[in-house]
Amino acid sequence: GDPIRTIDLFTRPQAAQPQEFQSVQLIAQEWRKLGLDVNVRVMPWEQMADIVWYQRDKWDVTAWQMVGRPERSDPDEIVYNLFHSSTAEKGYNFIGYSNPEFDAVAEAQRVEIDEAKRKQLVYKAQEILAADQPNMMLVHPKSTFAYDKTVWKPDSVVNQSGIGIRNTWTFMSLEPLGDQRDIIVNSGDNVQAVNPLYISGGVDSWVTELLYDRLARVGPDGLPKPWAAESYEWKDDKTIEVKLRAGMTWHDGKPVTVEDVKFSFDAVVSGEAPMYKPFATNVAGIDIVDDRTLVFHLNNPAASFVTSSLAKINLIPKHVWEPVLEDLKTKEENAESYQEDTPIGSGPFRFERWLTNEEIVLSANKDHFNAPKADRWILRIVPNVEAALGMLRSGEINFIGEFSGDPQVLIDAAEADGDLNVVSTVDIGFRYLAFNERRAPFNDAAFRRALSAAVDRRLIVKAAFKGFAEASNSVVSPALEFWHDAAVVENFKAGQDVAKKILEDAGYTLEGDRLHYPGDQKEEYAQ
Amino acid sequence: MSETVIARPALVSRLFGALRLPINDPFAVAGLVIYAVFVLTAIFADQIAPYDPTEILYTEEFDLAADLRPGEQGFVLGTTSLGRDIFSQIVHGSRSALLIGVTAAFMVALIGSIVGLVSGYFGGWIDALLMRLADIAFGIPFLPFVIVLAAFLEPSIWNVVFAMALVLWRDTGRVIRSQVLTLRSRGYVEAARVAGSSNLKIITRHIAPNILPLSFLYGSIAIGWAILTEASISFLGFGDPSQISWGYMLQDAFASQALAKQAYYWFVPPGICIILVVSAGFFITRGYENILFPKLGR
Amino acid sequence: MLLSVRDLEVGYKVGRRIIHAVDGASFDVPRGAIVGLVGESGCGKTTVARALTRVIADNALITGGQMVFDGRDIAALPEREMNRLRWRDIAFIPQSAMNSLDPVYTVEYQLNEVLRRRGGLSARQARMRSEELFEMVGIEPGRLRDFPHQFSGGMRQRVAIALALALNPKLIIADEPVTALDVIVQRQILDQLRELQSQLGISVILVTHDISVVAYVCDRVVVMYAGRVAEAGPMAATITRPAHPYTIGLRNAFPDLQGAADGMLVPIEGAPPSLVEPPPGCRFAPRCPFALERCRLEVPETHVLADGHSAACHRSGEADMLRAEGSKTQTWLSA
Amino acid sequence: MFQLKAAVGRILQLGLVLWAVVTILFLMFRLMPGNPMAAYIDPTFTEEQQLALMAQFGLDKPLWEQYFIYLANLVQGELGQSFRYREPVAERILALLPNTLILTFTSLIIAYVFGVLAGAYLAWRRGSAVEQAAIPVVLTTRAMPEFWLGMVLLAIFSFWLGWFPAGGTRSAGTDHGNLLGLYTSADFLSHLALPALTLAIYSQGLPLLLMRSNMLDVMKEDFVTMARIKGLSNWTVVVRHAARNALLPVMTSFAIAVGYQLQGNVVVESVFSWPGLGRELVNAVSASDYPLAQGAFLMIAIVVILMNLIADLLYALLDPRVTHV
Amino acid sequence: MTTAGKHRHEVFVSARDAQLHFRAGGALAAMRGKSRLIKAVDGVSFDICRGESVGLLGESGCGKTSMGRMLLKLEEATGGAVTFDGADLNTLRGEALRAFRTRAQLIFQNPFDAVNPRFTIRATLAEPLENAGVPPAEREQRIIAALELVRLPNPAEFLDRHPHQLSGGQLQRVVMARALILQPDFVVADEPVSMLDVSVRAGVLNVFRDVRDRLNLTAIYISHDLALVRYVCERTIVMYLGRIMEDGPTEDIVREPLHPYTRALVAAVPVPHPDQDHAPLPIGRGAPDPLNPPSGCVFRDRCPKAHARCAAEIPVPRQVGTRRVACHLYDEAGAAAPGKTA
Ligand SMILES: Nc1ncnc2c1ncn2[C@@H]1O[C@H](COP(=O)(O)OP(=O)(O)OP(=O)(O)O)[C@@H](O)[C@H]1O
Ligand SMILES: Nc1ncnc2c1ncn2[C@@H]1O[C@H](COP(=O)(O)OP(=O)(O)OP(=O)(O)O)[C@@H](O)[C@H]1O
Ligand SMILES: NC(=[NH2+])NCCC[C@H](N)C(=O)O
Ligand SMILES: [Mg+2]
Ligand SMILES: [Mg+2]
Repeated sequence: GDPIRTIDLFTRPQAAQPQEFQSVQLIAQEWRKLGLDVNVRVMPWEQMADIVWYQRDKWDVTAWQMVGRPERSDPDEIVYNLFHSSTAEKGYNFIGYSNPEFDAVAEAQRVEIDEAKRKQLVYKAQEILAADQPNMMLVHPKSTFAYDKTVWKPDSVVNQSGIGIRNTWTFMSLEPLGDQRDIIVNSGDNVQAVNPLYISGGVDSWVTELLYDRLARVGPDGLPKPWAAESYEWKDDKTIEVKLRAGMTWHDGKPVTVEDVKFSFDAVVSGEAPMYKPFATNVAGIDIVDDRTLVFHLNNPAASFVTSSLAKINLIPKHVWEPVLEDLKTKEENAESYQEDTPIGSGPFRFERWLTNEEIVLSANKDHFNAPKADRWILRIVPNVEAALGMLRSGEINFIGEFSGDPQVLIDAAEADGDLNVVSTVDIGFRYLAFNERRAPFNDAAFRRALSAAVDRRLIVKAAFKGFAEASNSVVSPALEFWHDAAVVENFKAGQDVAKKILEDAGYTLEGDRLHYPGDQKEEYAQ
Repeated sequence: MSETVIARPALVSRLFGALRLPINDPFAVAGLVIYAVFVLTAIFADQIAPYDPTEILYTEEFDLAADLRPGEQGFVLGTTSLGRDIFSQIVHGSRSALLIGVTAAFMVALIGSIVGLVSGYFGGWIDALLMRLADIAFGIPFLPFVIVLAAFLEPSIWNVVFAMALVLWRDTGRVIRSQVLTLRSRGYVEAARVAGSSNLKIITRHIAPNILPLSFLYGSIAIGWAILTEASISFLGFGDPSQISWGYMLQDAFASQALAKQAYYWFVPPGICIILVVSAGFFITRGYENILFPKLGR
Repeated sequence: MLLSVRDLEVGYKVGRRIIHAVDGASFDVPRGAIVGLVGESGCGKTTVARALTRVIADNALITGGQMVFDGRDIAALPEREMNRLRWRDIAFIPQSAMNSLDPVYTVEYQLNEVLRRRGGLSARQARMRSEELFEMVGIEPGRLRDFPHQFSGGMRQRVAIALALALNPKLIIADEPVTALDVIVQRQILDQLRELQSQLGISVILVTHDISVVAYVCDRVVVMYAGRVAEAGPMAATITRPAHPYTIGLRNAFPDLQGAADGMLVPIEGAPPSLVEPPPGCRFAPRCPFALERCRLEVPETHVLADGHSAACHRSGEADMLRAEGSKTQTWLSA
Repeated sequence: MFQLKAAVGRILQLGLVLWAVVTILFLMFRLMPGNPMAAYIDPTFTEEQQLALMAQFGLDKPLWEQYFIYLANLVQGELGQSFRYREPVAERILALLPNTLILTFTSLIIAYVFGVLAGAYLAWRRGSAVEQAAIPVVLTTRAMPEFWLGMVLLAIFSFWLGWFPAGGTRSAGTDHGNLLGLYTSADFLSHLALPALTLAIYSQGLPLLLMRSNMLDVMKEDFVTMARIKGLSNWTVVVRHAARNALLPVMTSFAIAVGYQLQGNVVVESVFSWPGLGRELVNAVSASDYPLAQGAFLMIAIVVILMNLIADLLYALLDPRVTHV
Repeated sequence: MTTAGKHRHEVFVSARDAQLHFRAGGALAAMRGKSRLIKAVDGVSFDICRGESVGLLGESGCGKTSMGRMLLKLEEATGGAVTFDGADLNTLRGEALRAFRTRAQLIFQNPFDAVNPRFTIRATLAEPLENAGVPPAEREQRIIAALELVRLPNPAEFLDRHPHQLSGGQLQRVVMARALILQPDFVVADEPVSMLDVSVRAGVLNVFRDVRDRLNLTAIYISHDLALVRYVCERTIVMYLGRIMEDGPTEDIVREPLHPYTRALVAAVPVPHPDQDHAPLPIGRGAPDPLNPPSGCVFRDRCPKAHARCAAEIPVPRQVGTRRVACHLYDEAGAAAPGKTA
């Protein structure tokens, strides 16, 4: 057939994503050995997203990332949204993967409330994906954080499975050892908004999780547990009863009521909070039973409901938001553009002050049922990693909330310093290369398998992630021990010869140095 | 042709004469020498550099050859965190520097000179138009402009050149225009008009040679600007990683925390190269400092 | 004598060469007289004038001679002493008043500066004196607050004169004070200068290249050529009965509005000699129609012709013949 | 009267330049291929949601209409809504501008005070060994990439010596009441020190070299010679006459330098985590937040243009020879 | 109209109410109506006959240079008409303009400025020849001829020299040679000797007179030095603030100036004689301000004889004897004939 065109491979800039960038360089180097012409194109995420999401037939391969959010502790979101054919046209399945067999498994696991059975379905899904290689899974990175152990009692640090030590649990439980009672955390990114109805930047969620309570929270073990709800109970596979914790108050002193809870879920689907809407669309209705009890009726059975809805929707005070939402209904803007001067939640921390692009100060809510031991939680915006490390050592910050640099540097620094503790945790999230299945040759599973096999993941782990990652062949992280199918990773064979063999078997030919399509297949996408 | 009986001095020395290069000044000579060294390095980069600057290298044990100190495993200046040879990058960086520097200088000098010549010589509405354009160009903050361009276009070292060509002719243009204004009323220019010379002839024969040193001067300042700008753009992450430049190297070093790793061998050499090349330009122009700092300091 | 200059030598260092701009010049300035210093461009007039203030170019050096001013040799005076002398005793009027006035200060400020810092006057006294000075030079005192650029060329020159007069100096050195001006303004300034000088009894050295100007205002004249004094004497005598061929030639080359309408102007062919390596003998010899072999070899001495009139020419004894021959056009064309 | 009219004319001209810059900016951002909001629309959004979002930012209208709306809003001081922060651009910019200005002015004032003094000194000591050594050093400071210098200073003075904090405008969680309280606090000043020093080191070269060469020129002027002939003291001659005149262009270059510095800040703000306009611009550009990027760019352009005007006015003010603007 | 020409009375160059106004302040100021008008030449009329040489006299800034440049079409007249050999300069374009450029030439004031320092003398002189399409082979010979014409000794020696290697007098002759090399009919000399040393001036002036006679040039000689004008020109036009004050035979003007301004001008010229008139000038102090000229007669604010009428009415030039005078003193023709007002 024709020679295969030059493959465009997208990555974000090195400055923003050094590991991704390095991985792509390595991969490109390996692929070239197969006889492919690879062109690495570097662009900021926003530009990349524009093409990948909205010009779905215009790209070949892109490096991509799924970040580890607590609600992703349930495999449903990843398994279904990313690969179900129904989301191929508009939704998250931007790679255009379509496999009826997989669709069936993905649909089945959603509604299966029996955990053991569901586990089998999730395993099956992982196996299908491993065989099809719609994505080239690279690694589950390890999130590496550090804190000053002379300031915070090491025992009081909570390492949340798949998330790491920078989590709400830690911030609530950190126990000061001396006079410094403020948790000072860094972030490289600016805070975009502090808004319970808007899913904005990643950093923003650190703040909202502390300010707002949810009915449930994903616990340190990765499983949801009751939070603002004293308890919840499945009445049947479409009904769940929730009992609100007694004595909770909003930061302005007013009591938290079941009305507020119902309002919070209604607000999300009101059309004023498009980002949150998907997390509550399955709710058909909420009945208030008494002043502590509510019943949620679902449209469809949903195994992940507690994790992705109860543990996701922020509880907001009706007396604050009702007039706001009323007002917004008449306007072009929605609630996502609305920024309260002083956000009012019921969470373990209260909002104090926000200095644009510099810091956010929260103070401990001593009235909370799980009141923090620290006095304040201060987020500092430090775009320069080097400076963040310097600040940690000088005490300007005492908790590394984000470290985009080389983790080894952090470990070395901790060693040199003696006052620092560094903790690495395998992430729920993962890095991968997405193949555009809409376009030849990526519509050929064999070709994808070959490309995937061409790169030994250990190389990526070692060279790009400096060892701070776990090689992966599954979208379900080993951090989610219960769901993770270790076999698909173990059975994955990689190496140039493996790749070449697959290609050969599939009929691809090497003419000169250049890989050609099998048979008389024509190149359709050459520019 | 009886006019050409006497031998003319060689073209090169005539050009140097025309540019009034201050070759007596020791600094200027130092500057020229630095330029010469870098130009040679750039030309013979492939021969000098032991590796491809973007190639990911492995050690003898087939580990990634990352973060090696100078001398280790035979890497003269060590390797980067991504396993590239620093020395080869430095050598190849001179190419980008030269390419960016020289083209930017050329564009700035060329466009600025043409604008200045046309505006100053013809005056009237042409002048008014061009000077209004210059005002607008003066209103455009340069670095932000480059950043925006770099974000819009594919990352490439040419963005800097392009932006400089779009914006930075203004300085050269204005200064040359005012120079042309005084030249235009010089007796010999007037004399050429009385003698029936065409505008083109007057501009090329009588005026342009006089502003050549100024163009050259602004050109050499532009070299510095271009290299520094490219470095800043790279630092901010809008650079082109496939084209190794010193600015990119610095960015790479800082992003990879060379500072914390105390990898001085990594971030010092490109810094020094930039400083050397940029100051070489300044050293040369120092000879012209009166032209360099006319009454308004831009 | 207020000032006696003897064998003054001033050189400029340019690279490794020395320009002997003034090379043994001698002349006198009597008290209360206006002495014209004339000569071709580059003959060293300004150099002499500046040497008298001892504020000379960075690369200049006074290498010899005396300048006895009021009994003291300026050339040998320590800098502190000299500085005390400046402006109080010796004032200066430069050629271009525009450039000599500081553009960022009002003229009042500049007068004050001299009056108070150098003259020790109080603010009140200084103001009164400023007004007085402005009236003296014929400018409305109301304009004291103006900046230099707000004055016309002639007025600026008057301001410069007022500045020079501020401390009642004994000697004013005026370096081509009217060259840049129009005939009418020039005449007015010269009238003014003459009037003030005679009123105040000041001595003036007036540097110019225009014999007419000298003839109009000067009492004495010193003619310089290539760094040396060619001829010096009372104005009338020197102009009507020049004894040095250069002066004679200069006279011929000058148009005369009162002269015959068809009178021919006669140039002195050639150009002044290089001051780096001046010719060994008389410096005018290469252009002199009367030059003898001796003139090219021997430096002529200064011969006194009459009371206060002297010329540095080997043939000054034959002055009458020189004048007669020199007035003929033919003499100069054949040179 | 004449002055006033001329000033009005100058301002009109300024408006024209500003309009041109605004237009260039608008076109630059709008003529980009692709949906400007792509990065902000989640693929899970329904069609209506996406359209609603576009409508919210006025992106559903034809380009020319957007342009006129943009202009009309600008005239009212409306810079639009940031895509990323979903808040009025003007608000964000106003929150950051003071930080940027204070950094700019502090560093430039340091640079100019030092540069002018050192420049005058070097002119006075012309040809001496000090001068011979100083000039290349000064030229070298201008050749250093600012971020490089900043990182090196950061490493030395903050990481190694621990004399200064590594970033931000104040210690975590401190509250100084109002802006004045903040800007006069020792805490703020210690945070300001390193970034200001970095910029100052880079900027001092211009006033220094400018002052020096002006001094050398002015020293050759007749009025300086005259001041000597007047027997004025050396101090009076050098300071009152030479330096005073040499200072004029340096002063006006200050205004222009403010404009230039403002753009150079971008890099230093990133190094020292300084919450300023430059960093915001870079963020906005890389996040395709066009309204914000446009606003920040425009704000910098306005300051640049304004500073050019001030330079002109300053010159007219300081130099009595210039009678009209 | 009489002109005291000894040559054919054929009008060669003429100005009719010619004006040259400059806007000070640039294009933008003009757009705002803010510019101020400098009337460098403001309504002058005269005729110059073929072969005549006319001196243009007046103090600095009165518009002499502007007038000369206008006559050479280096500036376009902003009003009135200037004709050259019957052709209106304002409408001269293309080929006719080129022809004009070979026929009318300018001799510059400052020889050091008038030749390109980068050019050799040969290149300087070759430029007009090139433009006129003279074949290269002929050029050398014509260059030599031109230099001989201006009496530069050993012309061949100078050809490869650069201007700085020549003395001022030599250079001024080169400038003159360049003006004459195309054998023009009309030459404007703008203060050609004012930058030269006294001792060499005379030589250049003599060459000028000589060449003018030999080539039968029509010449305009601009100067503020009456003595020089007298040496070169038989007729003199006296200007003040862009207007003609007096116009007539030079000798008559020197002997008996009529206009009060001319009178002051003549009286102000110093002469190289010890005994000369030291009487104060019959003229007020102050300088003419081209931006704010007085109403009526532009000279009235300095004129000792100014009366009410001078402020009200612009005097028109009238024939008074051999001359034309623009002064209200001579309003009734002949009332103040020469001699009566002296
Ligand atoms: N600073 C200087 N360095 C070198 N040479 C100088 C300097 N100043 C003057 N000269 C030279 O010294 C000589 C005398 O110059 P000076 O200025 O005294 O002449 P002048 O008689 O005043 O001439 P002019 O009439 O042109 O003013 C000239 O040859 C001049 O070129
Ligand atoms: N290009 C110009 N733009 C504006 N004003 C001008 C221009 N050229 C001349 N002027 C003005 O016109 C007036 C006449 O100038 P012009 O040069 O003709 O005078 P001039 O008699 O030749 O003077 P000078 O004797 O000083 O050479 C002056 O006020 C001058 O400032
Ligand atoms: N840097 C980013 N903005 N990354 C976004 C990752 C987007 C992806 N949809 C996720 O939620 O995981
Ligand atoms: Mg002199
Ligand atoms: Mg003139």
